[in-house]
Amino acid sequence: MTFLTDDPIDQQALIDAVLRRSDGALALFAGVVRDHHAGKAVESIFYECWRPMAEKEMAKIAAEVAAAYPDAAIAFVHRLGLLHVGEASIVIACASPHREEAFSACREVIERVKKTVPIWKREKGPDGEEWVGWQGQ
Amino acid sequence: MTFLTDDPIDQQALIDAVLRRSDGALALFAGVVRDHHAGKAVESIFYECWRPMAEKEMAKIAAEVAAAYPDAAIAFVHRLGLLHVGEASIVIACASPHREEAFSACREVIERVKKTVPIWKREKGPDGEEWVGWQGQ
Amino acid sequence: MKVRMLLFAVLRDIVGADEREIEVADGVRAIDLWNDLRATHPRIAPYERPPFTAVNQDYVKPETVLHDGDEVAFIPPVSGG
Amino acid sequence: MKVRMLLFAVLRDIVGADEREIEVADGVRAIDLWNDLRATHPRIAPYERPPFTAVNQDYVKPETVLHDGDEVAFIPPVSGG
Repeated sequence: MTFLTDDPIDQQALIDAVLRRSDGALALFAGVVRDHHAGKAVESIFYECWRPMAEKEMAKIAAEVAAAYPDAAIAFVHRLGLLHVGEASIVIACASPHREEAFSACREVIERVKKTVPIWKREKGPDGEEWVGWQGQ
Repeated sequence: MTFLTDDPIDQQALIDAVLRRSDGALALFAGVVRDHHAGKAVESIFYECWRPMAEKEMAKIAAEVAAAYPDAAIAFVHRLGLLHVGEASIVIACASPHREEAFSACREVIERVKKTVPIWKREKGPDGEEWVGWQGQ
Repeated sequence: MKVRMLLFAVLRDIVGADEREIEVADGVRAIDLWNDLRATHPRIAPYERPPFTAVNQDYVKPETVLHDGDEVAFIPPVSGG
Repeated sequence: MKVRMLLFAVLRDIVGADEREIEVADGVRAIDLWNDLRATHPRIAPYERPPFTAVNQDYVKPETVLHDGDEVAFIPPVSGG
Protein backbone atom coordinates (compact mmCIF):
# COMPACT_ATOMS: atom_id res chain seq x y z
CA MET A 1 0.00 0.00 0.00
CA THR A 2 1.19 3.55 -0.72
CA PHE A 3 0.91 5.59 2.46
CA LEU A 4 2.55 8.82 1.35
CA THR A 5 2.00 11.02 -1.67
CA ASP A 6 3.17 14.39 -2.92
CA ASP A 7 0.02 14.83 -5.02
CA PRO A 8 -3.64 15.54 -4.23
CA ILE A 9 -5.19 12.45 -2.65
CA ASP A 10 -7.43 10.36 -4.89
CA GLN A 11 -10.33 9.62 -2.57
CA GLN A 12 -12.17 7.40 -5.02
CA ALA A 13 -9.09 5.21 -5.49
CA LEU A 14 -9.02 4.59 -1.74
CA ILE A 15 -12.70 3.70 -1.72
CA ASP A 16 -12.23 1.36 -4.68
CA ALA A 17 -9.28 -0.24 -2.89
CA VAL A 18 -11.30 -1.18 0.18
CA LEU A 19 -14.89 -1.81 -0.90
CA ARG A 20 -15.68 -5.49 -1.45
CA ARG A 21 -18.96 -7.03 -2.57
CA SER A 22 -19.50 -8.23 0.98
CA ASP A 23 -19.28 -4.74 2.50
CA GLY A 24 -22.38 -2.87 3.60
CA ALA A 25 -20.59 0.07 5.17
CA LEU A 26 -17.92 2.53 4.15
CA ALA A 27 -16.50 5.08 6.57
CA LEU A 28 -14.19 7.74 5.25
CA PHE A 29 -12.26 10.42 7.08
CA ALA A 30 -10.41 13.34 5.58
CA GLY A 31 -8.18 15.71 7.48
CA VAL A 32 -8.37 19.07 5.76
CA VAL A 33 -6.27 22.24 5.99
CA ARG A 34 -8.43 24.80 7.77
CA ASP A 35 -8.15 28.55 7.78
CA HIS A 36 -7.34 28.94 11.47
CA HIS A 37 -5.44 27.31 14.31
CA ALA A 38 -5.05 28.37 17.92
CA GLY A 39 -6.64 31.72 17.17
CA LYS A 40 -4.40 32.52 14.20
CA ALA A 41 -5.28 32.72 10.51
CA VAL A 42 -3.76 29.97 8.37
CA GLU A 43 -3.19 30.19 4.62
CA SER A 44 -1.25 27.02 3.99
CA ILE A 45 0.53 24.18 5.74
CA PHE A 46 3.77 22.53 4.74
CA TYR A 47 3.91 18.87 5.74
CA GLU A 48 7.37 17.48 6.36
CA CYS A 49 7.96 13.79 6.86
CA TRP A 50 10.64 11.29 7.72
CA ARG A 51 9.61 8.98 4.94
CA PRO A 52 11.13 5.59 5.80
CA MET A 53 9.99 5.66 9.41
CA ALA A 54 6.60 7.17 8.52
CA GLU A 55 5.98 4.37 6.05
CA LYS A 56 7.00 1.82 8.63
CA GLU A 57 4.72 3.34 11.29
CA MET A 58 1.80 3.60 8.87
CA ALA A 59 2.21 -0.03 7.80
CA LYS A 60 2.24 -0.97 11.49
CA ILE A 61 -0.94 1.01 12.10
CA ALA A 62 -2.62 -0.61 9.10
CA ALA A 63 -1.68 -4.08 10.31
CA GLU A 64 -2.68 -3.47 13.92
CA VAL A 65 -6.02 -1.87 13.13
CA ALA A 66 -6.77 -4.64 10.62
CA ALA A 67 -6.02 -7.18 13.35
CA ALA A 68 -8.27 -5.35 15.80
CA TYR A 69 -11.11 -5.19 13.23
CA PRO A 70 -10.69 -8.33 11.17
CA ASP A 71 -13.80 -7.74 9.05
CA ALA A 72 -12.66 -4.29 7.94
CA ALA A 73 -10.61 -3.38 4.87
CA ILE A 74 -8.45 -0.32 5.44
CA ALA A 75 -6.58 2.13 3.22
CA PHE A 76 -5.11 5.51 3.99
CA VAL A 77 -2.76 8.05 2.48
CA HIS A 78 -1.07 11.14 3.90
CA ARG A 79 -0.11 13.94 1.59
CA LEU A 80 3.17 15.84 1.98
CA GLY A 81 4.45 19.22 0.88
CA LEU A 82 2.55 22.48 0.59
CA LEU A 83 -1.24 22.33 1.03
CA HIS A 84 -3.71 25.18 0.97
CA VAL A 85 -6.96 25.69 2.87
CA GLY A 86 -9.55 23.11 1.85
CA GLU A 87 -7.05 20.49 0.66
CA ALA A 88 -6.97 17.07 2.31
CA SER A 89 -3.79 16.13 4.16
CA ILE A 90 -4.96 12.62 4.97
CA VAL A 91 -7.77 10.40 3.72
CA ILE A 92 -8.71 7.15 5.42
CA ALA A 93 -11.21 4.68 3.95
CA CYS A 94 -12.55 1.69 5.87
CA ALA A 95 -15.10 -0.77 4.53
CA SER A 96 -16.78 -3.55 6.45
CA PRO A 97 -19.89 -5.71 6.24
CA HIS A 98 -21.31 -3.68 9.15
CA ARG A 99 -20.94 -0.02 10.09
CA GLU A 100 -19.67 -0.44 13.64
CA GLU A 101 -16.33 -1.82 12.51
CA ALA A 102 -15.99 0.60 9.61
CA PHE A 103 -16.44 3.64 11.88
CA SER A 104 -14.23 2.25 14.65
CA ALA A 105 -11.39 1.24 12.35
CA CYS A 106 -11.47 4.64 10.64
CA ARG A 107 -11.36 6.47 13.95
CA GLU A 108 -8.58 4.25 15.26
CA VAL A 109 -6.39 4.92 12.24
CA ILE A 110 -6.56 8.71 12.51
CA GLU A 111 -5.92 8.64 16.28
CA ARG A 112 -2.84 6.49 15.82
CA VAL A 113 -1.49 8.45 12.87
CA LYS A 114 -1.66 11.62 14.93
CA LYS A 115 0.24 10.00 17.78
CA THR A 116 3.14 8.20 16.18
CA VAL A 117 3.74 8.92 12.49
CA PRO A 118 6.75 11.21 12.05
CA ILE A 119 5.08 13.99 10.08
CA TRP A 120 5.28 17.62 11.13
CA LYS A 121 3.47 20.69 9.94
CA ARG A 122 4.64 24.26 9.49
CA GLU A 123 1.74 26.68 9.27
CA LYS A 124 1.87 29.82 7.19
CA GLY A 125 -0.40 32.75 7.89
CA PRO A 126 -0.42 36.50 7.39
CA ASP A 127 2.05 36.89 10.29
CA GLY A 128 4.59 34.38 9.04
CA GLU A 129 5.43 30.73 9.35
CA GLU A 130 5.90 28.42 12.31
CA TRP A 131 6.13 24.78 13.31
CA VAL A 132 3.02 23.55 15.03
CA GLY A 133 3.25 22.22 18.57
CA TRP A 134 6.62 21.85 20.25
CA GLN A 135 9.05 24.53 19.19
CA GLY A 136 11.77 24.45 21.79
CA GLN A 137 12.10 27.62 23.83
CA MET B 1 -31.72 20.13 1.45
CA THR B 2 -32.64 17.19 -0.80
CA PHE B 3 -32.82 14.04 1.30
CA LEU B 4 -34.14 11.57 -1.25
CA THR B 5 -33.04 10.73 -4.75
CA ASP B 6 -33.86 8.17 -7.42
CA ASP B 7 -30.41 8.51 -8.95
CA PRO B 8 -26.92 7.40 -7.94
CA ILE B 9 -25.75 9.57 -5.03
CA ASP B 10 -23.25 12.29 -5.85
CA GLN B 11 -20.80 11.94 -2.98
CA GLN B 12 -18.65 14.89 -4.02
CA ALA B 13 -21.68 17.18 -4.08
CA LEU B 14 -22.38 16.29 -0.45
CA ILE B 15 -18.78 16.97 0.53
CA ASP B 16 -18.85 20.31 -1.30
CA ALA B 17 -22.11 21.16 0.46
CA VAL B 18 -20.64 20.76 3.94
CA LEU B 19 -16.95 21.63 3.81
CA ARG B 20 -16.20 25.19 4.89
CA ARG B 21 -12.83 26.94 5.03
CA SER B 22 -12.93 26.62 8.80
CA ASP B 23 -13.27 22.82 8.76
CA GLY B 24 -10.35 20.58 9.51
CA ALA B 25 -12.26 17.31 9.48
CA LEU B 26 -14.63 15.55 7.14
CA ALA B 27 -16.36 12.31 8.09
CA LEU B 28 -18.33 10.46 5.46
CA PHE B 29 -20.42 7.35 5.74
CA ALA B 30 -21.91 5.33 2.91
CA GLY B 31 -24.34 2.47 3.32
CA VAL B 32 -23.76 0.06 0.46
CA VAL B 33 -25.74 -2.87 -0.92
CA ARG B 34 -23.80 -5.99 0.02
CA ASP B 35 -23.96 -9.45 -1.50
CA HIS B 36 -25.34 -11.24 1.55
CA HIS B 37 -27.73 -10.80 4.46
CA ALA B 38 -28.67 -13.20 7.22
CA GLY B 39 -26.87 -16.03 5.48
CA LYS B 40 -28.54 -15.49 2.10
CA ALA B 41 -27.07 -14.25 -1.15
CA VAL B 42 -28.32 -10.82 -2.25
CA GLU B 43 -28.27 -9.52 -5.82
CA SER B 44 -30.19 -6.30 -5.45
CA ILE B 45 -32.32 -4.33 -3.03
CA PHE B 46 -35.42 -2.33 -3.81
CA TYR B 47 -35.86 0.65 -1.48
CA GLU B 48 -39.40 1.81 -0.93
CA CYS B 49 -40.18 5.01 0.88
CA TRP B 50 -43.05 7.04 2.25
CA ARG B 51 -41.67 10.22 0.80
CA PRO B 52 -43.43 13.04 2.67
CA MET B 53 -42.89 11.52 6.09
CA ALA B 54 -39.35 10.36 5.23
CA GLU B 55 -38.45 13.90 4.21
CA LYS B 56 -39.96 15.25 7.39
CA GLU B 57 -38.08 12.72 9.55
CA MET B 58 -34.82 13.36 7.75
CA ALA B 59 -35.18 17.12 8.16
CA LYS B 60 -35.82 16.54 11.86
CA ILE B 61 -32.72 14.37 12.14
CA ALA B 62 -30.64 16.98 10.34
CA ALA B 63 -31.89 19.72 12.66
CA GLU B 64 -31.48 17.71 15.85
CA VAL B 65 -28.00 16.42 15.04
CA ALA B 66 -26.95 19.94 14.00
CA ALA B 67 -28.22 21.21 17.34
CA ALA B 68 -26.33 18.48 19.22
CA TYR B 69 -23.12 19.24 17.28
CA PRO B 70 -23.29 22.97 16.60
CA ASP B 71 -19.86 23.18 14.95
CA ALA B 72 -20.71 20.50 12.42
CA ALA B 73 -22.18 20.93 8.94
CA ILE B 74 -24.29 17.98 7.88
CA ALA B 75 -25.68 16.68 4.59
CA PHE B 76 -27.14 13.31 3.71
CA VAL B 77 -29.12 11.67 0.95
CA HIS B 78 -30.92 8.33 0.74
CA ARG B 79 -31.37 6.69 -2.63
CA LEU B 80 -34.61 4.90 -3.56
CA GLY B 81 -35.57 2.28 -6.10
CA LEU B 82 -33.54 -0.68 -7.34
CA LEU B 83 -29.88 -0.83 -6.27
CA HIS B 84 -27.33 -3.51 -7.04
CA VAL B 85 -24.44 -4.84 -4.99
CA GLY B 86 -21.79 -2.14 -4.47
CA GLU B 87 -24.16 0.80 -4.91
CA ALA B 88 -24.63 3.32 -2.09
CA SER B 89 -28.10 3.55 -0.56
CA ILE B 90 -27.20 6.41 1.76
CA VAL B 91 -24.31 8.85 1.98
CA ILE B 92 -23.78 11.14 4.96
CA ALA B 93 -21.16 13.89 5.00
CA CYS B 94 -20.26 15.83 8.15
CA ALA B 95 -17.62 18.53 8.33
CA SER B 96 -16.35 20.25 11.44
CA PRO B 97 -13.32 22.21 12.62
CA HIS B 98 -12.32 19.14 14.68
CA ARG B 99 -12.71 15.43 14.01
CA GLU B 100 -14.57 14.46 17.17
CA GLU B 101 -17.73 16.30 16.14
CA ALA B 102 -17.52 15.23 12.51
CA PHE B 103 -17.34 11.53 13.45
CA SER B 104 -20.02 11.78 16.12
CA ALA B 105 -22.48 13.72 13.99
CA CYS B 106 -22.02 11.28 11.10
CA ARG B 107 -22.58 8.28 13.34
CA GLU B 108 -25.61 9.89 14.96
CA VAL B 109 -27.25 10.55 11.59
CA ILE B 110 -27.01 6.95 10.39
CA GLU B 111 -28.24 5.54 13.71
CA ARG B 112 -31.28 7.82 13.62
CA VAL B 113 -32.06 7.21 9.97
CA LYS B 114 -32.10 3.49 10.62
CA LYS B 115 -34.49 3.94 13.51
CA THR B 116 -37.15 6.32 12.30
CA VAL B 117 -37.12 7.11 8.58
CA PRO B 118 -39.93 5.26 6.78
CA ILE B 119 -37.87 3.43 4.19
CA TRP B 120 -38.11 -0.31 3.65
CA LYS B 121 -36.01 -2.70 1.68
CA ARG B 122 -36.96 -5.74 -0.33
CA GLU B 123 -34.01 -7.99 -1.02
CA LYS B 124 -33.68 -10.03 -4.17
CA GLY B 125 -31.47 -13.09 -4.34
CA PRO B 126 -31.23 -16.35 -6.26
CA ASP B 127 -34.12 -17.75 -4.20
CA GLY B 128 -36.53 -14.90 -4.76
CA GLU B 129 -37.53 -11.63 -3.16
CA GLU B 130 -38.53 -10.67 0.34
CA TRP B 131 -39.04 -7.72 2.64
CA VAL B 132 -36.30 -7.33 5.22
CA GLY B 133 -37.13 -7.50 8.90
CA TRP B 134 -40.75 -7.71 10.02
CA GLN B 135 -42.86 -9.71 7.59
CA GLY B 136 -45.96 -10.56 9.54
CA GLN B 137 -46.49 -14.26 10.10
CA MET C 1 -66.28 11.11 10.24
CA LYS C 2 -63.72 9.99 7.66
CA VAL C 3 -60.07 9.05 8.02
CA ARG C 4 -57.52 7.86 5.53
CA MET C 5 -55.47 4.74 6.28
CA LEU C 6 -52.07 4.22 4.64
CA LEU C 7 -50.19 0.94 4.40
CA PHE C 8 -46.60 0.44 3.32
CA ALA C 9 -44.20 -2.20 2.15
CA VAL C 10 -44.95 -5.65 3.56
CA LEU C 11 -48.14 -4.42 5.24
CA ARG C 12 -49.43 -3.14 1.95
CA ASP C 13 -48.61 -6.47 0.34
CA ILE C 14 -50.35 -8.40 3.11
CA VAL C 15 -53.48 -6.28 3.05
CA GLY C 16 -53.44 -5.80 -0.70
CA ALA C 17 -54.07 -2.05 -0.60
CA ASP C 18 -51.91 0.99 -0.02
CA GLU C 19 -54.65 3.41 0.93
CA ARG C 20 -58.20 3.31 2.24
CA GLU C 21 -60.77 5.95 2.99
CA ILE C 22 -62.67 4.73 6.03
CA GLU C 23 -65.88 5.96 7.63
CA VAL C 24 -65.40 5.71 11.39
CA ALA C 25 -67.25 6.62 14.60
CA ASP C 26 -66.20 9.54 16.79
CA GLY C 27 -63.62 8.49 19.36
CA VAL C 28 -62.14 5.74 17.24
CA ARG C 29 -58.46 5.03 17.95
CA ALA C 30 -55.70 4.02 15.54
CA ILE C 31 -55.50 0.62 17.20
CA ASP C 32 -59.19 0.02 16.47
CA LEU C 33 -58.42 0.22 12.77
CA TRP C 34 -55.47 -2.11 13.29
CA ASN C 35 -57.74 -4.61 15.01
CA ASP C 36 -60.13 -4.46 12.07
CA LEU C 37 -57.22 -5.36 9.79
CA ARG C 38 -56.16 -8.22 12.05
CA ALA C 39 -59.64 -9.67 11.91
CA THR C 40 -59.40 -10.17 8.16
CA HIS C 41 -55.67 -10.80 7.60
CA PRO C 42 -54.24 -13.89 9.28
CA ARG C 43 -50.59 -12.87 8.75
CA ILE C 44 -51.02 -9.90 11.07
CA ALA C 45 -53.65 -11.43 13.34
CA PRO C 46 -51.06 -12.43 16.00
CA TYR C 47 -49.87 -8.81 16.39
CA GLU C 48 -51.85 -7.05 19.10
CA ARG C 49 -50.11 -3.80 18.27
CA PRO C 50 -48.96 -2.46 14.90
CA PRO C 51 -45.18 -2.22 14.45
CA PHE C 52 -45.37 1.59 14.20
CA THR C 53 -48.23 4.03 13.89
CA ALA C 54 -48.14 7.56 12.48
CA VAL C 55 -50.94 10.08 12.47
CA ASN C 56 -50.55 12.97 10.07
CA GLN C 57 -46.90 11.97 9.59
CA ASP C 58 -45.93 11.90 13.24
CA TYR C 59 -45.19 8.73 15.14
CA VAL C 60 -47.82 8.21 17.84
CA LYS C 61 -49.06 5.54 20.22
CA PRO C 62 -51.62 3.26 18.61
CA GLU C 63 -54.12 4.30 21.31
CA THR C 64 -54.22 7.79 19.81
CA VAL C 65 -57.76 8.97 19.13
CA LEU C 66 -58.40 9.95 15.52
CA HIS C 67 -60.16 13.03 14.21
CA ASP C 68 -62.01 13.76 11.04
CA GLY C 69 -59.65 13.95 8.09
CA ASP C 70 -56.74 12.33 9.90
CA GLU C 71 -54.26 10.30 7.93
CA VAL C 72 -53.26 7.21 9.89
CA ALA C 73 -50.36 5.08 8.71
CA PHE C 74 -49.35 1.60 9.83
CA ILE C 75 -45.65 1.27 9.31
CA PRO C 76 -43.56 -1.91 9.26
CA PRO C 77 -40.21 -1.65 11.08
CA VAL C 78 -38.08 0.57 8.89
CA SER C 79 -34.98 -0.81 7.19
CA GLY C 80 -33.43 2.14 5.40
CA GLY C 81 -29.83 3.24 5.66
CA MET D 1 32.40 3.56 17.05
CA LYS D 2 30.27 5.70 14.77
CA VAL D 3 26.56 6.55 14.89
CA ARG D 4 24.41 8.71 12.68
CA MET D 5 22.17 11.36 14.29
CA LEU D 6 19.04 12.58 12.45
CA LEU D 7 17.12 15.76 13.25
CA PHE D 8 13.74 16.76 11.87
CA ALA D 9 11.46 19.74 11.50
CA VAL D 10 11.85 22.32 14.26
CA LEU D 11 14.79 20.42 15.81
CA ARG D 12 16.65 20.49 12.52
CA ASP D 13 15.99 24.21 12.26
CA ILE D 14 17.21 24.84 15.81
CA VAL D 15 20.38 22.80 15.42
CA GLY D 16 20.95 23.86 11.81
CA ALA D 17 21.66 20.34 10.52
CA ASP D 18 19.53 17.39 9.52
CA GLU D 19 22.18 14.71 9.86
CA ARG D 20 25.48 14.17 11.63
CA GLU D 21 27.98 11.36 11.68
CA ILE D 22 29.33 11.21 15.23
CA GLU D 23 32.28 9.33 16.69
CA VAL D 24 31.21 8.09 20.13
CA ALA D 25 32.56 5.94 22.95
CA ASP D 26 31.25 2.43 23.60
CA GLY D 27 28.23 2.44 25.92
CA VAL D 28 27.01 5.88 24.85
CA ARG D 29 23.24 6.35 25.20
CA ALA D 30 20.88 8.36 22.97
CA ILE D 31 20.33 10.82 25.78
CA ASP D 32 24.06 11.53 25.96
CA LEU D 33 23.89 12.85 22.39
CA TRP D 34 20.82 14.87 23.33
CA ASN D 35 22.71 16.40 26.24
CA ASP D 36 25.54 17.34 23.91
CA LEU D 37 23.00 19.17 21.72
CA ARG D 38 21.50 20.94 24.75
CA ALA D 39 24.92 22.21 25.76
CA THR D 40 25.27 24.16 22.52
CA HIS D 41 21.66 25.09 21.66
CA PRO D 42 19.88 27.34 24.18
CA ARG D 43 16.39 26.71 22.71
CA ILE D 44 16.54 23.07 23.71
CA ALA D 45 18.74 23.46 26.79
CA PRO D 46 15.72 23.43 29.18
CA TYR D 47 14.59 19.98 27.91
CA GLU D 48 16.18 17.24 29.99
CA ARG D 49 14.69 14.65 27.66
CA PRO D 50 14.13 14.81 23.90
CA PRO D 51 10.46 14.87 22.79
CA PHE D 52 10.84 11.47 21.09
CA THR D 53 13.77 9.25 20.29
CA ALA D 54 14.03 6.59 17.61
CA VAL D 55 16.90 4.17 17.05
CA ASN D 56 16.95 2.46 13.66
CA GLN D 57 13.39 3.69 13.03
CA ASP D 58 11.85 2.37 16.22
CA TYR D 59 10.72 4.56 19.07
CA VAL D 60 12.87 3.87 22.13
CA LYS D 61 13.64 5.33 25.55
CA PRO D 62 16.35 7.97 25.40
CA GLU D 63 18.41 5.88 27.84
CA THR D 64 18.86 3.26 25.12
CA VAL D 65 22.52 2.31 24.62
CA LEU D 66 23.77 2.83 21.06
CA HIS D 67 25.82 0.47 18.94
CA ASP D 68 28.18 0.98 16.05
CA GLY D 69 26.29 2.03 12.93
CA ASP D 70 23.06 2.93 14.74
CA GLU D 71 20.88 5.66 13.38
CA VAL D 72 19.48 7.74 16.24
CA ALA D 73 16.73 10.28 15.53
CA PHE D 74 15.46 13.06 17.76
CA ILE D 75 11.87 13.69 16.82
CA PRO D 76 9.71 16.69 17.71
CA PRO D 77 6.12 15.84 18.71
CA VAL D 78 4.44 14.75 15.51
CA SER D 79 1.62 16.81 14.00
CA GLY D 80 0.44 14.89 10.96
CA GLY D 81 -3.13 13.91 10.18
